[in-house]
Amino acid sequence: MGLGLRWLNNLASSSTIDKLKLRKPTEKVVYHGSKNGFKAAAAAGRQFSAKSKQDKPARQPKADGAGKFDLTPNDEQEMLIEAFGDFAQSELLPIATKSSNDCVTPPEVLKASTELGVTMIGVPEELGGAVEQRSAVTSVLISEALAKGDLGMAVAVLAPAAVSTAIGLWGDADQQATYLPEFVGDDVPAAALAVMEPKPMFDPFNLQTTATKDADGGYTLNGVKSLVPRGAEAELFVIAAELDGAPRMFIVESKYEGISVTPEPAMGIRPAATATLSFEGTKLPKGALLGEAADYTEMIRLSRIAWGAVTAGCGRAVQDYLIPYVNERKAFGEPISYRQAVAFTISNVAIELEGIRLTTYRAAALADAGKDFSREAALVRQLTAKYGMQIGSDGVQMLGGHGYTQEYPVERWYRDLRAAGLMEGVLLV
Amino acid sequence: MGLGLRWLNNLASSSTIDKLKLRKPTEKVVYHGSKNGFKAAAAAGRQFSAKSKQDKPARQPKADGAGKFDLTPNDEQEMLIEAFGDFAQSELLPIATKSSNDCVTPPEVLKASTELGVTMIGVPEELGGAVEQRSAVTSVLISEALAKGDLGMAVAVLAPAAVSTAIGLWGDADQQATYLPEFVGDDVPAAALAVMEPKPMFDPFNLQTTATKDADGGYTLNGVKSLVPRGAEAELFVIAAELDGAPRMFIVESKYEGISVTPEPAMGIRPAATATLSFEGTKLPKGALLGEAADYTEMIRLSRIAWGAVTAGCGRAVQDYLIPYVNERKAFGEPISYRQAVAFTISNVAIELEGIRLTTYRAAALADAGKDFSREAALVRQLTAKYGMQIGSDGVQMLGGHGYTQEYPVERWYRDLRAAGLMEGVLLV
Amino acid sequence: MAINLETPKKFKPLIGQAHMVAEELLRPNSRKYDNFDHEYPVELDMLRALIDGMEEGAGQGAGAAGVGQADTLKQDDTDDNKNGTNLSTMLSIIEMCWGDVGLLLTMPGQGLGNSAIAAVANEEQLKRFKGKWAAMAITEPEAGSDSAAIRTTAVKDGDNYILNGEKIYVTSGERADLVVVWANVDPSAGRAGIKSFVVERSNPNMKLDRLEEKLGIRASDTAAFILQDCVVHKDNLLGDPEVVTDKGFGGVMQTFDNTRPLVAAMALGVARAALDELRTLLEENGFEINYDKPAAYQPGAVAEFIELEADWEAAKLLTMEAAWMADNRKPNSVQASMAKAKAGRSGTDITLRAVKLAGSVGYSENSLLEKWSRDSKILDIFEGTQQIQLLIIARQLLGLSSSQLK
Amino acid sequence: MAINLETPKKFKPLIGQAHMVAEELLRPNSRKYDNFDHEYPVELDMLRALIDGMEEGAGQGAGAAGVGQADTLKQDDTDDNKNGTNLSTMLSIIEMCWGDVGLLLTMPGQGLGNSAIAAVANEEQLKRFKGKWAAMAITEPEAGSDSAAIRTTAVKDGDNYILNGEKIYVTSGERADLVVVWANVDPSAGRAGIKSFVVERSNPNMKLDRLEEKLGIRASDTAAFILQDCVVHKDNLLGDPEVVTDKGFGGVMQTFDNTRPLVAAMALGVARAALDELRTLLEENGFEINYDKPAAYQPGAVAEFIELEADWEAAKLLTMEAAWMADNRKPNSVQASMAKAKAGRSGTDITLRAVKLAGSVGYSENSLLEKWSRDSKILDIFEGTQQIQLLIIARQLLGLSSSQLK
Repeated sequence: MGLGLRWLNNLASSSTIDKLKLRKPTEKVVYHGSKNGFKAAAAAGRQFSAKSKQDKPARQPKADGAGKFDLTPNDEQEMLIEAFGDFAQSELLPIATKSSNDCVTPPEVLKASTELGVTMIGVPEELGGAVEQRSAVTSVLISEALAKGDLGMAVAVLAPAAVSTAIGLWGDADQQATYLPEFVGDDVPAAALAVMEPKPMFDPFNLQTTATKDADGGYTLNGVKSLVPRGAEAELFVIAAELDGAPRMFIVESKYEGISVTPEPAMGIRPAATATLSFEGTKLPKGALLGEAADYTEMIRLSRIAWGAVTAGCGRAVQDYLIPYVNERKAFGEPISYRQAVAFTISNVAIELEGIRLTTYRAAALADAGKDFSREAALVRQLTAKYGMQIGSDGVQMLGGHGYTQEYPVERWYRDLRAAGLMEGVLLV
Repeated sequence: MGLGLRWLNNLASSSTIDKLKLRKPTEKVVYHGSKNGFKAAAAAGRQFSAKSKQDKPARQPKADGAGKFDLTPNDEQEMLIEAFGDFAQSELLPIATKSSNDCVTPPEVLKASTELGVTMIGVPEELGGAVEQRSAVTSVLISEALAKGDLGMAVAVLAPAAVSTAIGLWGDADQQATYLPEFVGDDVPAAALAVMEPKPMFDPFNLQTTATKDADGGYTLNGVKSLVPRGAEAELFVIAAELDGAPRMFIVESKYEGISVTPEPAMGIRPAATATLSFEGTKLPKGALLGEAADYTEMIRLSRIAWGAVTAGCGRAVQDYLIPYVNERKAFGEPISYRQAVAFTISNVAIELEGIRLTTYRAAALADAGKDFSREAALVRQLTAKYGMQIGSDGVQMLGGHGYTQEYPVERWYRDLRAAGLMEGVLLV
Repeated sequence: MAINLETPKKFKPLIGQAHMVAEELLRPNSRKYDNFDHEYPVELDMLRALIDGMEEGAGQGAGAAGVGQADTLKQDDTDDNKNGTNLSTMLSIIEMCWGDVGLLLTMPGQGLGNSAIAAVANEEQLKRFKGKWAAMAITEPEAGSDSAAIRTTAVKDGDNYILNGEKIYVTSGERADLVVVWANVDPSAGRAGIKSFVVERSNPNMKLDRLEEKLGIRASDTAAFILQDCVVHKDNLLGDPEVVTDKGFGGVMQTFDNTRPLVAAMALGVARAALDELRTLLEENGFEINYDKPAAYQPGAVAEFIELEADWEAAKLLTMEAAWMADNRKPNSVQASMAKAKAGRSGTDITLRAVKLAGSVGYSENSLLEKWSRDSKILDIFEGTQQIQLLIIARQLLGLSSSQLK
Repeated sequence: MAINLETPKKFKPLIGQAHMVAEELLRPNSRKYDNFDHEYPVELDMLRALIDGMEEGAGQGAGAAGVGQADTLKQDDTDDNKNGTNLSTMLSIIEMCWGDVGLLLTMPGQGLGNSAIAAVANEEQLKRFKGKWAAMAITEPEAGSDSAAIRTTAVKDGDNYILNGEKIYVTSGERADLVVVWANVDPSAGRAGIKSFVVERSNPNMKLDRLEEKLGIRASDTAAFILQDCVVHKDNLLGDPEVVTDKGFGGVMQTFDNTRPLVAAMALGVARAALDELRTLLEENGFEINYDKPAAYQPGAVAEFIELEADWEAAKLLTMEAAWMADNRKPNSVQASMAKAKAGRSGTDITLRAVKLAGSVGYSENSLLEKWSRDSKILDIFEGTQQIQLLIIARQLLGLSSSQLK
């Protein structure tokens, strides 16, 4: 396994790396990388037009295990955890309240995340991608690290990566050549993977948004997508729509006719600037259909794992915040942590959080190993919905009245953690 | 409202009343009763043959409320609570472990319960019944009081009452004249209301047991009933079976051909001597069909309320046992009740138990008022299944290793409380 | 006379009116006043007039003010079983909070301070403060749920008391006419020294420090005050001025016993709103709620709906029980805390799970579901957190002191 | 090298064997030995021979005996990541308890005392006690979860110790060859004085007082002993005979860190049995388990099944993590307790809800579901209750002492 040369180049010239004091670990990885050899990256082009045509789509090889149980990230993963973790703590966390109230992630944050190569992770190396091997686990680790800083901004940052990952995984040669180079350049487009619809008890396998095949081989898209991150500024979408009775993915550029966007602020993940996207007779070109029918199912599963990952990250923020708080906060003359009801809440937060984390890792590792992970993805979703929210609610409860005010971060985590367990799409590992 | 003269007569000559020191409160009720006037009771007969033919079935008038919220039992109810409560504490509780291990309720216990008139509650007064007005609430109170002593023996004691109540509520004049007099005499038959079938995820509205109409106007019954209390000794059953696609009730005497009984001991309620009942081409006479199709639905609802009532009673036994135990039991030098985890468990037992109790009362009172109680019966069932078991499990947990042994009653309550929330039929209020 | 847990017939008109007010006046303003930087909700002034009229007419409270000492004056029951103002107020509050709990909390004249006044004021005070809107100031930055740890002091100075201290989480603190401030007249006496004082909002030495930006109930203002040599006339002390061991604090607790079922009712109202909305969404989307069918055969969403409804039902009946006991002057401290604990946690659970089931409809601001899931959380915190309620219940059931069960 | 949470390839033969043993030998005897008054399960002797063979062959334990100090001797890993005996034992135990946890607990030679010996015995002792079946005697009538409150005393007398005291809940106490008895050599030193002694079962002064009649795990005998001037040679003291403050008790805790994941594994095995049975029943009755469809659209029974399975999955991975950390000599006290807490409570919850869903099939003795729901409960109690686990976790995460967080 090795990191893409292009990505290291990117990093080396980035200001973020110095700010985060990441030069040392990065150089260590570069050393390892050179031992193992780098591969050259394809050139990048702009304007969503195929430049370097390939015969067949590029696919990242998947990581393979040694058949042993192991919870240790490899060197590259450790560096990525450190890089994105430091970024999240130093760049996201301090502005989280303001970003939530403003419903926006600042451009400089998005730019810095691009410099860190967030959208390059899912791109095959031949096309300039970041890592040699496809690894859902690596994406999980990055998502977790980002969400520990702020879940809403993590969604904003990761939204384009979901699109590049989707095209990397399921795009044909044309689609890859057209779109992927944009995600490895300096000016990565805002992009989003939109599955949700404004339908209660939403079922991603029973969509209201439809695509019909046109005589010219293209498609006509009709329907509404809900809670699309960065919907207003995004230039590119992967849209879930039903075609011939089956849910499928379509690549949709924002410049196509018949697309309208309305801001749709929500309870949480507000820095993701969620919006409603309406398609009224939107014409899609011939090559817009992304992947096979089975790929759609895989996408939903990978997405649920991704929501597990950000829940693990945000939940960890809650746990790490609560521990010193309950030790310092006094009531009845003693730290409230001396009370079993408080202490056991901490224990249970830790238990269920670790359960979410491990289950998410397992599902992602199974995906990387090319094994069936339908069961595991479902279990991640279940745990995320139940215990993710429980952790968010406990966070507020432990702080009592304080927890209900914006002076403390727990009210935000309460709002953000409700997203996990109900969202479909948006993120991908 | 007033108590039936016959019942008071029964009581006055009973030895149980003196043993339980109930003569005083009973006489108070007699005094009230005589102020309000008693009605004469019909004569009792034996051998399930109609003696005193009536033109139309007798129905107990229902209790009506004054339109005010009220949680106070009336005088009669208070006396019944006291009578059955004392009986449960002095006669059931002390022999509960042995009865559970032997899978039997001693005959003298069953006889004493008959003397207390348990099977007379649901019988209209014209037919010798106990109370002037039909009251599901009164049945709830009695069931609760009995189950506080022992749930398994409560089921054994209440099983014939479910049959007399069913026939009292839904029987036609012939059925009432044939069967009800048996339930107000001295030698009340063992009887059971059998709905359950040995089918996982059992749905009482989708029965495997079938009745087909014969040319002679009778019915042929086929199928298997599960967990029938006192199945081996019962002389009379009300059996749930599907007729023409709808679930219905049938009166079945044990002497009919083609009935076989196998003991079916279970996790709990073992003193009820549960059995499997098989019907192979069992011929039922013309008059066997009990009630209308809608009555079946009402029966299921009333039965779920009854299980709520016994859960409230048994849960109360747990609570009352735990409170002194955790105050006396010491660990780390102090009573374990000083620990929040223990104390809060007690609080939550009390909260959820009171929730079950009040919800059960409300559902029963609605039934008495002749109002729709489908929603309320469903909510009782939900709470019973969830929190009833939680209370049973907490009971063992609070005693730790002790709780796991038969030296303490909590292991029995754990086993018994699992019945509530899964059983259908058997009991009726 | 019979066991009956239905809404009393005589309260039905009042409750119907409350529901109409909620539907016509509160709900339509819910989203508008959910912003941080809104003005005072002017619609409420009209409502105040309306509610005053309702109370005159029905003799039962629709807000928090009605409960307490003065209740039984309005009793028209002649038999032993009273259905009084505690019950009617609690039931009305469910309806109002079905409309909007934030707006209810900032209802002019219906502050928690009004409850305190109603509970312990003397005749003269009752008259003098009649018609005024009174907020309640208990919590301090370092105290949290620990009401006994109040550090605000009140020092006797001739006919006056001089108050010094800091108060936070004063609901309607900015808007009310009066603030009932809890302070200790004799810190050496511990909790026995805690008394409540009615302070005019206009008192210049009770300075508004800030307004909180909150997770929910944003229509209601939550103020922090600093009292600096704040002079209050001794006639504004509520209850007995003497420091009698464990008596002063009893008054505090008495207020709580009366107000906890009301906060429970608030949680019930918000949760009912979410359940009603969820039911509508389920039915509109082809789910049938069949109460007879076993949960195993229901669609998961319906099974979950019934599970939530069951918790709601238990919480509601516990709350009715607590209010009914208060009406009948039965000691209801355990029941009041059981109601608050169950309604508080169920309210949060129900509203959050309604959001989850409703998906993006629930999570976005396009419906009120997400707002209710934010509003509900405070109801498991203020007037004693979940944990405090469980402590109160356990101490009473187990017969333990606060030093034994901490 | 990659993050991977699957069963290690090299353990698959062992686990497969364990599953076969469970299916062919344990399950068929489950109901038979669930009676109170059964004889010693003779089938187990054959099993003992079989397991001894398996262990010789695979170099990994299938029972509780294998974990602890001696583990790494068997390590055949050459890289940094060890998958050793803790992990393999834990995974085998899941399979065995899928068969029958009561029978596993009474497996000859696989007592918890064997774990204690493996963890702290010296070479000579390891050799001397090899092949013996050792039970563990910690609990006393008044102590419960409070291991530190052990009152049994061991008084040095020349080359011997004289033990006096009472022990309860000794699993396999009647049947084992040895009993590891915990006693205090210096009560004045508190928990530091606690040492463990290997007592021959045949010692006449360790008298069997009674066998418990239990809710579940009835195949296993649970004994109570009275030690009256019970003489034990000093060479039978395990670990350091010196009383060093907080050291002796550390040995106790070390044993627990190793055995907690094993008890968690027992809970996982029983729960897996219930889940497998429930899945079969669901599928036989026309329910389809579709992992992709949202829970809202699944039948309630399926939604509940997936909910239970998710808790099981979390508990299993927590347990694997704890065992893997032990294999890799990482301090795993928090993880061991998290595994035990989650597996213990989930095991009870899963088995009880499986009974509920299965109706009379679950509740009657016609299936094993009801038995599993009785068996599982002990696994949330022994080797430290749920509450003790939460205490251990909280103390470590919060950095609190046992006097701060009691």
